[in-house]
Amino acid sequence: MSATKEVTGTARPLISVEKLSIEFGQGPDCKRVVDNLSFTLSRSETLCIAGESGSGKSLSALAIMGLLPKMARVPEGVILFNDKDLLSQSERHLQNLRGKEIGMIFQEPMTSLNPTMRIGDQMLETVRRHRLATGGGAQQHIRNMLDAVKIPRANDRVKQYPHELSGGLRQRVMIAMAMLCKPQVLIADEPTTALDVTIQAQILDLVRELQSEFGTAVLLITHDMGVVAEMADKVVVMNQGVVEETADIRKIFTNPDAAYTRKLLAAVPRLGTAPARPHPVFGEPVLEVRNLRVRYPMRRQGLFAPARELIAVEDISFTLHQGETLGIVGESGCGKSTTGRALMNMVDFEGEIRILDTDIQGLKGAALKKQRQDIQMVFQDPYAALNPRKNIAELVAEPLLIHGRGTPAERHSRVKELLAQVGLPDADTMTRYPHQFSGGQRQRICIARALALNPRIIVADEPVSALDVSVQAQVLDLLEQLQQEYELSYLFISHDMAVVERLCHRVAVMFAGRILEIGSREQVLNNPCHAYTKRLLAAVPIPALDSKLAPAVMSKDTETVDLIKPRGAVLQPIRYDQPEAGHFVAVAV
Amino acid sequence: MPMYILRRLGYAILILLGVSFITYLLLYMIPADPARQLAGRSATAETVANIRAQLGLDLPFYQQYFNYLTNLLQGDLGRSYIQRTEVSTLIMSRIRPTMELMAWGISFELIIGVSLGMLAALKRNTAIDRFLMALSFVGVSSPHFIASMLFLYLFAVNLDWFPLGGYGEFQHVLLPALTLGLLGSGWYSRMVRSSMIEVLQQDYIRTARAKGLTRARVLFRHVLPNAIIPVIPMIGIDIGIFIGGLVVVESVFGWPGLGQLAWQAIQRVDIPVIVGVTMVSAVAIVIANLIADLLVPLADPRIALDKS
Amino acid sequence: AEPKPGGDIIVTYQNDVATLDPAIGYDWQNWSMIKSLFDGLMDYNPGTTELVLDLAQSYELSDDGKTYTFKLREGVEFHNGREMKASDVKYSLERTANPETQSPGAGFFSPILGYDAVSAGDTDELAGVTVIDDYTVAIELTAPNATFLHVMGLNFASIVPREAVEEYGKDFGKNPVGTGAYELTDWTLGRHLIFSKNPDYFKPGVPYIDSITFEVGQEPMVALQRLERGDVDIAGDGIPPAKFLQFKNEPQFESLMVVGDQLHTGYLTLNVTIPPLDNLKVRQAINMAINKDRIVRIINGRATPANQPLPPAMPGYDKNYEGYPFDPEQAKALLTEAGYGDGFETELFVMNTDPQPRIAQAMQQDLLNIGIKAEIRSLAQANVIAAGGAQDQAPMVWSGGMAWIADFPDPANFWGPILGCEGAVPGGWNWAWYCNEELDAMGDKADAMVAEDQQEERAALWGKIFTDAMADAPWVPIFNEQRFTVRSERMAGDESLYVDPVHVPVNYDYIWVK
Amino acid sequence: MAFPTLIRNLCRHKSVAVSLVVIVTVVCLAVLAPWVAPHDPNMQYFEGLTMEGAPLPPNEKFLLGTDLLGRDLLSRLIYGAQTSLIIGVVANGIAILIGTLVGVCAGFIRGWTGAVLMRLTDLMMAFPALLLAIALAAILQPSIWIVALVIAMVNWVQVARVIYSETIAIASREFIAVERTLGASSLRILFSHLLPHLLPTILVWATLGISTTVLLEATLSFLGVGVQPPTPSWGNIIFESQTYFTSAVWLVLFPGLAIVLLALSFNLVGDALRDELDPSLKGRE
Ligand SMILES: Nc1ncnc2c1ncn2[C@@H]1O[C@H](COP(=O)(O)OP(=O)(O)OP(=O)(O)O)[C@@H](O)[C@H]1O
Ligand SMILES: Nc1ncnc2c1ncn2[C@@H]1O[C@H](COP(=O)(O)OP(=O)(O)OP(=O)(O)O)[C@@H](O)[C@H]1O
Ligand SMILES: [Mg+2]
Ligand SMILES: [Mg+2]
Repeated sequence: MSATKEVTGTARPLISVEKLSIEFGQGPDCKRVVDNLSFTLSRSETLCIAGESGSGKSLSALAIMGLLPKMARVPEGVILFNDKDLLSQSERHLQNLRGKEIGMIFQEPMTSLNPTMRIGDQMLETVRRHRLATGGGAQQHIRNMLDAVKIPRANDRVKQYPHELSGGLRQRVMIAMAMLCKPQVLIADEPTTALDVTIQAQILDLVRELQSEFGTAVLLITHDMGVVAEMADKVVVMNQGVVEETADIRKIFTNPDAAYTRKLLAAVPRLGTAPARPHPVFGEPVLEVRNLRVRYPMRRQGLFAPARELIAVEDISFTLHQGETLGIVGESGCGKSTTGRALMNMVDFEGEIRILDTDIQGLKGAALKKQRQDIQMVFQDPYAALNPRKNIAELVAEPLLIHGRGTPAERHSRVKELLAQVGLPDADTMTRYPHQFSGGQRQRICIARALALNPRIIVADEPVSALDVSVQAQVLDLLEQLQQEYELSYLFISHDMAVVERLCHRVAVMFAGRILEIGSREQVLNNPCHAYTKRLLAAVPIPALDSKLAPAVMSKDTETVDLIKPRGAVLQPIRYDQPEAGHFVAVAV
Repeated sequence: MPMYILRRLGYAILILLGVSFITYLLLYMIPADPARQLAGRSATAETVANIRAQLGLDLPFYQQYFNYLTNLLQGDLGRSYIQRTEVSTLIMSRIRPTMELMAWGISFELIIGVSLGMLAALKRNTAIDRFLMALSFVGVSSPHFIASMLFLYLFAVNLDWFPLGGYGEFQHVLLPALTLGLLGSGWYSRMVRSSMIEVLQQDYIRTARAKGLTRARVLFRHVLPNAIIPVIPMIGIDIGIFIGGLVVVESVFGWPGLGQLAWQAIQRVDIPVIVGVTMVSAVAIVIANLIADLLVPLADPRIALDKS
Repeated sequence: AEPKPGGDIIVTYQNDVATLDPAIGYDWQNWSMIKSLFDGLMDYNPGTTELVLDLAQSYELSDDGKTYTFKLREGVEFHNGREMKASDVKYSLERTANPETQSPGAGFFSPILGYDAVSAGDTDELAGVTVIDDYTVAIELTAPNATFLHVMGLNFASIVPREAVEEYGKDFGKNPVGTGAYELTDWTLGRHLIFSKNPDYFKPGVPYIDSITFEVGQEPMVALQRLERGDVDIAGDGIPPAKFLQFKNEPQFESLMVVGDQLHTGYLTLNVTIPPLDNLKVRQAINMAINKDRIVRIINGRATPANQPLPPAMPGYDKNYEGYPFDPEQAKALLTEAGYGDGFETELFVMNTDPQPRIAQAMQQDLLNIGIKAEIRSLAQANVIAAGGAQDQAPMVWSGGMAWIADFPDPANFWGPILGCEGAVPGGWNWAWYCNEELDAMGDKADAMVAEDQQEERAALWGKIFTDAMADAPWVPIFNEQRFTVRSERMAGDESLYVDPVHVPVNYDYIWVK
Repeated sequence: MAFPTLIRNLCRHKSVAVSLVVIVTVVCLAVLAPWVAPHDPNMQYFEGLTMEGAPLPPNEKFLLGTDLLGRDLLSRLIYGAQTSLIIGVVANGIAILIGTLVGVCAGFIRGWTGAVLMRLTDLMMAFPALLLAIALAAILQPSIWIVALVIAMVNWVQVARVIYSETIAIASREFIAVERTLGASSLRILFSHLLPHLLPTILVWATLGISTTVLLEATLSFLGVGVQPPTPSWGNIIFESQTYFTSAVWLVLFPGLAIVLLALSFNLVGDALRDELDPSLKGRE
């Protein structure tokens, strides 16, 4: 693999972007979101564009594709591809390039596939459009490509619709689709942000493999410095539309010029580098979960087929003490969010959940309302969790209003204070609406809302996944500070092991609805006992040079467990070993 | 899936029972004496009473309705008071033309509505968009009689493009179906416009373009199938309104369909025919809704049948 | 010109033909169609109101004036090929009279002896009808009746073959078999009917036309348009009000239009049992308040103002009667006299098709002029009829669209059901609920005058009955409407055939194609 | 948002400003009819018809011409605005209200209440609306209010169906579930979160419903069960004279224009209102 990774600096660049600027709006409203961007990309090379959220990374990529939104203008700059300026090409010409010479993988695997079209048909379209093959040959070509991205049972997959695939599979389909014509350039816009580390590792590996096989030049956009370290030959660091620094990967990590780059790197949490903290003595248990089970009813497959259900959470138990943070990690779909939703009484569950000594099963009316003040949740998808028709002031004040706290003026000042706490102090924040914020800002708004009632417990479901590292650090600081101030307890759900390490006192590893390992941070992260935990930790990309992941770890497909069972199926209970005090590890059965 | 259809059919039967009951009750309460109508103006009171007894109109309401239902189950819809013919014969003789006109009319409605809606969405916030949306308004606001007459005068009399009414060949169905299509398309073009705008903003449209697909391909293979989904249930909702327009258009164009039959029956208070036609259109509406509900999961694989 | 045989014509109608069963058909659309398919003992000279023999070759009236003995034509065949006999006459009359048939014309046979028993359902046979031999039938009445021969000219007295009626049962009306000039060869429901010439028709040379296609479901406005193009020969529904002036004022169309009188009066009934219309002065006031000339103008002059119930073409019409003048001043004075100086509120029922609601509004305005506030109730025909037939519901009914067109040209037909006591019953047609036994008795007396030489006297007596009734003012006679038929240029035959007063609307047997 | 600001924002677009003027004018005309109408709407002028009884085209005395009885069309249109507003705005408004209520209840409460409501809606929908209206109006002696009621009873059905499915879609969105975790009551969720999202749909149906209800009233008049003559309404002026559209085009043209203009104005204002009230659209497109 490393043989093809040599940077051929002398080769003529495939793409060269020169002095590219992108603007929105007219006249005085004019907003320049990309300013004077230049870089080059050669065959087999990987260029990473890194930088904070909203710095113009995606737009630059779209400009290359000729897919900028209608409102956007390019006042100056050229994009040379094979010595032709893409910006002045006709739409027809660009259509011939797109998909064939330049492929793109989009940021959102969930929404980037046409929901009403079969996977196979969506891929076939590209094949037909660029006349790669016809008839059976086309089908074969698609299957080959699906095999190449390691999608098992490709023959069945082509007949499926996107919603029937998991996020990881969808992203792989996207990659396969982009690679169908073996394009000279592959643009990957945050291809793994939405995925958990094991799948992320697999996908990065895949991109590299394809690159070596076809000699593709890769333009990788990410804000994850770990990924940068893992993949890049060259790095462009952007901040607020301007390039802070363009340099070789080695230079970036060893001797960055720009202050911004340094700041960025400093903020990156690194697994295993969190300072050892004294394990504080915790107060009362505030949350006790015993044998929690959640099952989602599934659709029958036929008239006489048995009723089925999806097992989302199976027989988990844990305790959360006052002032403690319990991290839950695990791959996508393992039941992390469902656990949180059960605690919020949002799904039907079996088992016992006691919050501040109150059993919440079947709680109704005033009692439920009262209990809501003690536990709040920051939801995984902040955009979906915010009513798009309310402005931020209304949204954050909502819980205060519901529980009748304070006068309007008091509420107003409380909202202001909360927003300042989460780092959104701007005066106009309060009157704007959710869609006018970036993903990271929305996440902070959700945090502010969850804090509004001064709850005792906060369930935080991936609260920092959409944030770039500097903001992420800021939010984590905030969470820690609040915990110290108010003795808050957190249930912290994340797939970022480094973040978990930094914030949590104890960690639970979930897999297929069960807890496989639970113990203190040190016990689980430094002394993992379960094979799955070990694999998970191995898949974390390290934001440092020469620390590439071992391919063996990554290429192994995560074993899949069929979670769909006939209704009422009883699963074998899991047994735990206790290697040390407070450290429980599931025993394989 | 079969379970779902069975359940829906069960509902459909209940609904039809309800419709028959309400229709019968309403018409029972209308002040007009069918026996009188039959007996004619020179009849004596005894003759009228005699006829009333023959028709079973002297029975209490529930018994009349029960008789009606029993007959209905045997396929007997009664006899027209005016035409003195089996209502089922009258309906059967007219059902085919009506189905033809409906099929064409709804097709035109959809074709016109969808294409204008698409055009408006693509040209949104331009003069074309505003013009098309105003036009859709004029369409739904136009009285069918005047619009039909206007088209007839314009296209059949003055321009001689179409025959002046009549039934039989394709050229005959064109103008009435186009009239229905044009007038009814406004609802659809508005819906299509807004759902198109929604779909155009979706990420997967950008993906499709990134594959190098031509504009036409993106539009017809990616945008349209997704934009059309919210329109499908609308067909079920619209069909009742459509039937209302059908009645008038059939009369103007001399189309030998159920609409004319209904109109004449209403004007002459021919109760058995009114009940019969009502039942038939209720069946049509129920079927249209069922089909629409079955089509939605076909158009949108994300939607499961029995969830709704 | 001499009538020319041959040719196929197209006649359009809006409504599908209800039925062609002569015992049942009773609207102006199927009236003359049935006359073309069937024959009765009596008929009228084409285009006139002169009663003539038809299937009867001759008749004799007994001295007591109660028994008619008809001699039938020999060799007349039904469309099914069987010869028509006296037993068919008996069967046909009994069929109409039988309540099972639900004939709207059964009541016309009430003068026949034994009708009451049949009507009550006690027997199927009319005692008064006797078959003497195959070609002779005698009909005995309960009392002498001057209108009886007219009754025998009604469609309801058409002769039908028993075997065909029994074969088709209730659907005989869709499969008519008669002795008439045409036979029905095709009826596609909702689309068209085809009448073909009966080659064996007993009247030599008649009919002239080979086949008539009645296209139904045709909107009248469109039908006229097609007629202009020559696609259609007769627009059966006539000229819709909206098209009338256009037709009348353009010479090219005017020649296509035929105008004729009909035995029709449009009237406003004043319910003499509902206060304050039970007050004679009020009714007289109303009679004087309504401006009939203006109403005639509103309908584009398609009628002549009327002052008495009988239309001018009817025997007994009193040319010298002046009626109530249009005089709002005096009307107001009368109202004041009656104690309604400030007017009152009442209701005016009207059928809801153009131009009836307009006419009602014109009357409404005239009534308002003298202080009467009449609220209009514009309803479907059946509902108006139902309201008129209930004693306490409709103070005033404008009869337009439902008005009395005489079944036969005799004044008696204008009295009983609509002004006599027999009609003033629940469900009856005497919407004025006017019952004057004295005048009824006079009518009975007049109808007993059956002798040939008494007819003039009889007519005069009837005339007096009507003018006397007008003294009680149960009606406001408004106008006598004319009839307009439009036919294509190639249609020929005397104009009167196109507005035949009896074969309403067109006498299909005698018209021909140029 | 304060009302004056709202109006000012709405008026930014010329077409919306014009629409507002149209609506206000129509309402004023209707209310002030006795003072602004040049003639008595029910006065059948002798000189309002030609000697042959034809209506007069627009002229000096009768600005929009006369109708078939020689009445002044302009005055009838002005008075007719009263009826048409009652039908198009009040009756239609009630229909929308009922439809929204039923749809929201069925979609939000679900359970058997929802099932019963939806089956009822299905039943009503299977019913030819025209027939229902005719029968109801025939049984309950026609008057403007009865007609309005009948129209409302007939027209809510489609709205209920549409709102129902929309409600289900919105109620299953995450932010509604989240709202519950904040402790919000169902009523609060309904009024504060659900209804604002239904507003665009409601507005579209409400504005489209104006012209259709006005015409439905006219159909009822035509069948003899609507508003009784001589009370004018835009719809029945059209229907009375619809067969005359070749010989007296003004009799259908002017009332037709009035209906379309009013409906279109409501629609434009409705659209603008929706955009104004829906902040999630701001800065989009
Ligand atoms: N349609 C638009 N109209 C106005 N501004 C826009 C539009 N799309 C993007 N922007 C602005 O352009 C800037 C750059 O956006 P871009 O999507 O390229 O950011 P990014 O670097 O990809 O961020 P992220 O890491 O969050 O994806 C942002 O500030 C964004 O607010
Ligand atoms: N409403 C639902 N109906 C049916 N199945 C569901 C539902 N919500 C979640 N699931 C399924 O339950 C399982 C657990 O989902 P959950 O959202 O808890 O996963 P997660 O661990 O939070 O994953 P991620 O990291 O992707 O957020 C998954 O298989 C998911 O597909
Ligand atoms: Mg981006
Ligand atoms: Mg989750």
